[in-house]
Amino acid sequence: MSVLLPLSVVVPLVAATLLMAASRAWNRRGYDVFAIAAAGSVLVICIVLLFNSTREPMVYWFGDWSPKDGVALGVSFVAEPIALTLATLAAFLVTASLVYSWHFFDTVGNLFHVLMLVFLGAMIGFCLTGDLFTLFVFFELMSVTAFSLAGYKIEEEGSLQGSLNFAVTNSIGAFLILSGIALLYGRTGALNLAQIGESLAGGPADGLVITAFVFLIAGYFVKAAVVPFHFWLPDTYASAPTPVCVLFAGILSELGLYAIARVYWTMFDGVFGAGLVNLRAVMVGTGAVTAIVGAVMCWPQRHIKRLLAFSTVSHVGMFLVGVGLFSPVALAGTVVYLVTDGLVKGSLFFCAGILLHRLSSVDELGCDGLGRDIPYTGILFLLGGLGLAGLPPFGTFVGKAIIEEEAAHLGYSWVTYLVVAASVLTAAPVLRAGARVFWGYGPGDAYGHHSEAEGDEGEPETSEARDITPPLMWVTAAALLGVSLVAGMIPDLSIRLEPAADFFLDRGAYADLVLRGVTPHEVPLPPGAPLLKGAVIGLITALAAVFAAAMGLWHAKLPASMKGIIAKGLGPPFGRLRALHSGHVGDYVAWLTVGVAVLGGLLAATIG
Amino acid sequence: MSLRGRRNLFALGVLGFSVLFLWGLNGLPAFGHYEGVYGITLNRVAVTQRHATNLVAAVTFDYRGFDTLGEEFILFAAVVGVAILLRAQRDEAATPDEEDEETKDESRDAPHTSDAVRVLGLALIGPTVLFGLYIVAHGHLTPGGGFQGGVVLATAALLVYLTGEYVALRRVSPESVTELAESVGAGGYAAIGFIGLLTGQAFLTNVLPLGMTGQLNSSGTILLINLAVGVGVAGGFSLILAEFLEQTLLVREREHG
Amino acid sequence: MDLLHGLVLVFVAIGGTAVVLTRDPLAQSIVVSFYGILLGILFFVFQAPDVALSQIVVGAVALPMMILLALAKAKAEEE
Amino acid sequence: MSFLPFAVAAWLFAVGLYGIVTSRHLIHLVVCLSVVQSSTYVLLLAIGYRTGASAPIFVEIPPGAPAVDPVVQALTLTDVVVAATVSALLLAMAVQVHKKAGTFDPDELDTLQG
Repeated sequence: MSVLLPLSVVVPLVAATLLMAASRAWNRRGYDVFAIAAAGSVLVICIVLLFNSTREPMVYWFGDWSPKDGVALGVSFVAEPIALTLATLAAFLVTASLVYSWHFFDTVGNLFHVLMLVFLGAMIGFCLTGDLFTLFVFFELMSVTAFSLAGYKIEEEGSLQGSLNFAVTNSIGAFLILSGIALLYGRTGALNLAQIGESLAGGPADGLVITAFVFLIAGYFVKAAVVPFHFWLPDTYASAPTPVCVLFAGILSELGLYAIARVYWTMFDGVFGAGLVNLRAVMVGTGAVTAIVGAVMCWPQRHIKRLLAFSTVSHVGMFLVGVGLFSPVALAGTVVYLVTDGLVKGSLFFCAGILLHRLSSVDELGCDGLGRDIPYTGILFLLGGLGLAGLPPFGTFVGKAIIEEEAAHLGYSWVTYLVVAASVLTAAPVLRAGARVFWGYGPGDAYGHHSEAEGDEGEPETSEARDITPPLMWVTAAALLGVSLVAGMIPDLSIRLEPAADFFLDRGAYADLVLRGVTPHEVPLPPGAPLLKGAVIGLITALAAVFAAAMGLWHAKLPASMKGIIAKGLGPPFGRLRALHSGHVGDYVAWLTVGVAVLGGLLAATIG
Repeated sequence: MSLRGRRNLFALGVLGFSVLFLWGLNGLPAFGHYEGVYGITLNRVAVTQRHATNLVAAVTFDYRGFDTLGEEFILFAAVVGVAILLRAQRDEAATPDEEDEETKDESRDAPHTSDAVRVLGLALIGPTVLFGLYIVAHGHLTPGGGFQGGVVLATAALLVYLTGEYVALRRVSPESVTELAESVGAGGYAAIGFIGLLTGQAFLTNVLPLGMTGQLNSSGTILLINLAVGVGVAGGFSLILAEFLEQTLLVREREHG
Repeated sequence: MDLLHGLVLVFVAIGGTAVVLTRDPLAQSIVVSFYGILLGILFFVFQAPDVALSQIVVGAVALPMMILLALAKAKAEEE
Repeated sequence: MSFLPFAVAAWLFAVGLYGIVTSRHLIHLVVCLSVVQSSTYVLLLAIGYRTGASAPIFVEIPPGAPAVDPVVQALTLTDVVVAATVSALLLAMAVQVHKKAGTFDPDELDTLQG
C-alpha cells in the first residue's frame, strides 16, 4: 500500500517525460489517450490512498531515511485524509480537463499534455509532503507549470501580459517563502515540519518566528489570491485556456490556503498558541475583506471568465475565514465547501469554454441571446450559478452552514451575513449573464453604453465545426456539477471529516506519527447535527441571487430616485476599486509589499 | 496608478517590509556561529553512510533526493514553457510542407564570423565538452555535478553557434535530440528512483554498491543521478538557447530571403 | 566575520544596486554578469564552492547571454 | 558587523523590489527579479556559515572535521540553475509581449484594466 504514495507523484511526472520523448512519434489522439490514462490512474491511486488513510494515517520516507533520535535526515510524505482529499480533487479535475480537451484547441503537439501531467504531479506532491523545503519545491513546480499553461495562447496580448503578471507576483511570493524557510532553518536547524514545530514550541514567539510566519503566509496568500495579493488572478484567469482555468479556480488557489493550515498546525501552533484569539481575528478579517472585494468586483464584469475569476477571489476569502477560525469543525466544513465549490466553478468554466467554442466570445453583452441554440449548456450554467449560491442539495450549502455555525460559536456571528452577501453578489452576476446569453433576457444596452466587446478572444480555442457542441465538452461540465450535487446529499459529510480535521490540528499527534512512528488513536465520530438552518439559509441565498440577477437585467426599470442613489453612492468607490486593478505589474508588486508590511504589523502588534 | 502614486505606496510598504525583515533576521544566531542539528549530524555521518566526499552532492542527490527530483522537473517545465512561448515564429515561417525538410536549413544564414573567432571557437568546443563531462562525473567527489556541468555542456553547443556552424548544429542536434535529452534526464532521475522500489525498499533508496570512498566509481546512485541531471540540464539549456536563436535566425531569414 | 567577508559583502550589495539602477537592459546585461561573478566570489568565501560554481556558470554566463538573445530578438523584429 | 551578511540579504530583496516597481522595461524587470532571488541565496549561505570551518567536502579534511552546513548549500545549488531557466521563461514572455504590444514598457500595456 505504502508504495502508492511515491507513485502518486512519480507516475504523472514519468508519464510527462515519456510523452515529451515520444514527441512526433504519436498523433494527437495518442497523446490524449495516454495523458487521460495517466491522470486517471493517478485518480484511482489517490482514491485508494484516501480511503486507506481514513483508517490510519501513514508516513513514507524517501530513500528509507527514517528519523534518528527525532532528527529527520530525509524527506517524508504524510498521508492523511485532508491532504488526500485535495490530491483526489486535483487528480479528478486534471482528468476531467484532459477529457474536455479531447476536442479542444489545437495543442502544440504534445506540450499541453506534458504540462498538465507535470502540474498534476506537482499538486499531489505539494499536498502530501511533510517537509518545509519540499513544500517550497513543489510550490515552485506548480507555479512554473502554471506560468507556462497560462501563457499558452501566445497569440493574445492579454494572455501574455496576464501570465507575466502572474509569474512576477508569484515568484516574489516564492522568494518570501524561501526567506521564511531560511529564518526557520536558522532557528531550528530542521526542515521537517514536525521537527521544526517541536523545536519552535520550546522557544519564544519573537521577531524571527513572527517574520517567518508572515513571509510564509504572505507567499501562500499570493498563490491563493487573498486581498491585496490577488491582483494577478483575474488577469490570468480571464485569458488562460479554459481547461487550465478549471484547474486554477478549482484547486490552485485552494492549495495556497491548505498550505497555510498545514504550516500553522504543524509548526506554529505550539509557539503561537497563546495568541490564537488575535491570530484568528486577523485571519477572519483578511478573509472577510477578500470575500467582499472579490464579490464587489464580480458584479460589474461582462467578460464571463473574468467574472468567474473575481468570484474565485471572493470564495477564497470565505475559505480563508473557514481556515482562519482555527478549529477542527470549521476546517472540516471548509474542506467540504472548497471541494464542492471547486467542482461547481470548474463546471462553470467548462460552460464558458463551450460558449467560446460556439460563439468565439464570452462577452455577456456581445453574446446577448446568442446562446439560445444551446439551452442545455444554459441550464448547466444556471445550475452552476445556483450551486455557487449554495442552493441545497449542492454540497456548497453544507460547507457554508458549518463555517457559519462554527464562526457564531466562536463569537463571529456576523460571518453568516458576510457569507450570504458574498454568495449573493457572486452568484447573481453568473445568473444574470446566463439568463442574458442563453435566453436573451434583459435589454441589450443594460449599461447604457456600447463599448467594444470585452470578451472577444483573438482566436477561438477550437478548430472543429462550431455548429455543434462536442458531447465530451458538456458531459464533463455536467459530471463536475453532478459530483458536487451528490456530495451534498451524502449525510453527515463534514462530520465524517472531523476526525481527520482533529488529527490535522493535533501538532503532538502529527509529530508522534512523523518522528516516532506512533499511530494516532482513533477518534470516535461526533454526533451528527441536522443542517436544517443551513439549508434554509442556502435557499434564501439562492432566491436573493435570482432576485439580484433580475435587478441586474432590468435595472433600467428601477425608479429614477433609486438609480440616482446607486449611481452616486456606489459609483465613485466602485470606480476607485476598479481602477486599482490596473493590469500594471509594478502596482501589483507595490501592493504585495504593502500587504506584507500590514500583515507583519498586525501580527507583531497582536502576538509579539 | 501614476508612477508617483506607485512610488509612494511602495515606499510605505517597503519601509514596513524592511523593518519586519530586519526584526526577523535579528533573531538568527550570530554570523559564523551556526549549530544546526541537521547539518552537524550529516557532517558527522554522511561520508561513512554514503561514501561520497562531497557532502553537498550527498544531500542533494541522496538525503534530499526527492527535492532535487522536483527541481529537475521545474527545469523541465520551464523549458517546455519556453518552447511553447517561442513557437509562434516557427509556425509563421514554416509552411506545412517544408517543416521537416533538412535541406531548408541550409538557407538559414548564420551570423558572419571572422576566421580567427571561428578557429578559436572550434578549438574551444572539445575542451569545453571534456570540462563539462568532468564536472558532471566528479560531482560526488569534488565541487560540481550534473547541474553545473550540464550548463557547461550547453555552452559548448553555443560555441558551435558562435563559430557559425549553426547549420551544422541543426543537423547534428536537431530539436528532437535536445527534447529527448531533456526527457531522458528528468525521466532517468525518476527511473533511478524506481531501483529502490524494485528491491523492496523506498523510492530513491540508494541501493547500488557504494564503492570505495574517494573513487570515481563510488557512492551508488548519486553518480547515476548526477549523470541523468547533467543530460537533462544540458538538454534543457541547449533547447532554451536554440529556441531563442531560432527566433533571431528566422527574422534574419525573412529579411534576407 | 573578517575584513574579506565584509568587503565582498559590500561589493555584492553595491553590485545588486547597480543592476537595479542600470535601466538600459543592454548595459544591464554586462552589469549583471559582473554581479554574478561577485556573488560567485561571495559564495566561495562562504565556503560553498559548489554553489559558487553554479552561480558563475549561470549568473555570469547563461543569464546575461539569454538577456542579450532576448534583446536581439526584439530588436530584429522592430526593424 | 556580524549582522552585515543578513543586512545585505534584506537590502538585496528590497532594492530588487524597488527595481520591479519602478521598472519601465520588462527585461529590466525580469533581471531585477533575479536580484531579489539572489537575496535568498545570500541569506541561506550566510546562515549556514561557521567561522573557521571548511567547505563540506571531505577530500583533504577527515570526516568529522568542522565544516559549514551542507544543507543550505544543497538547497541553494539546485535553485541557482533552476532559477535561470525560470528567468528564460520570463524573458520569453517579455519578448512575446513586446511582439504583440510593440513595447517593453509596462506603463504602456493597458489591455487588462478593471
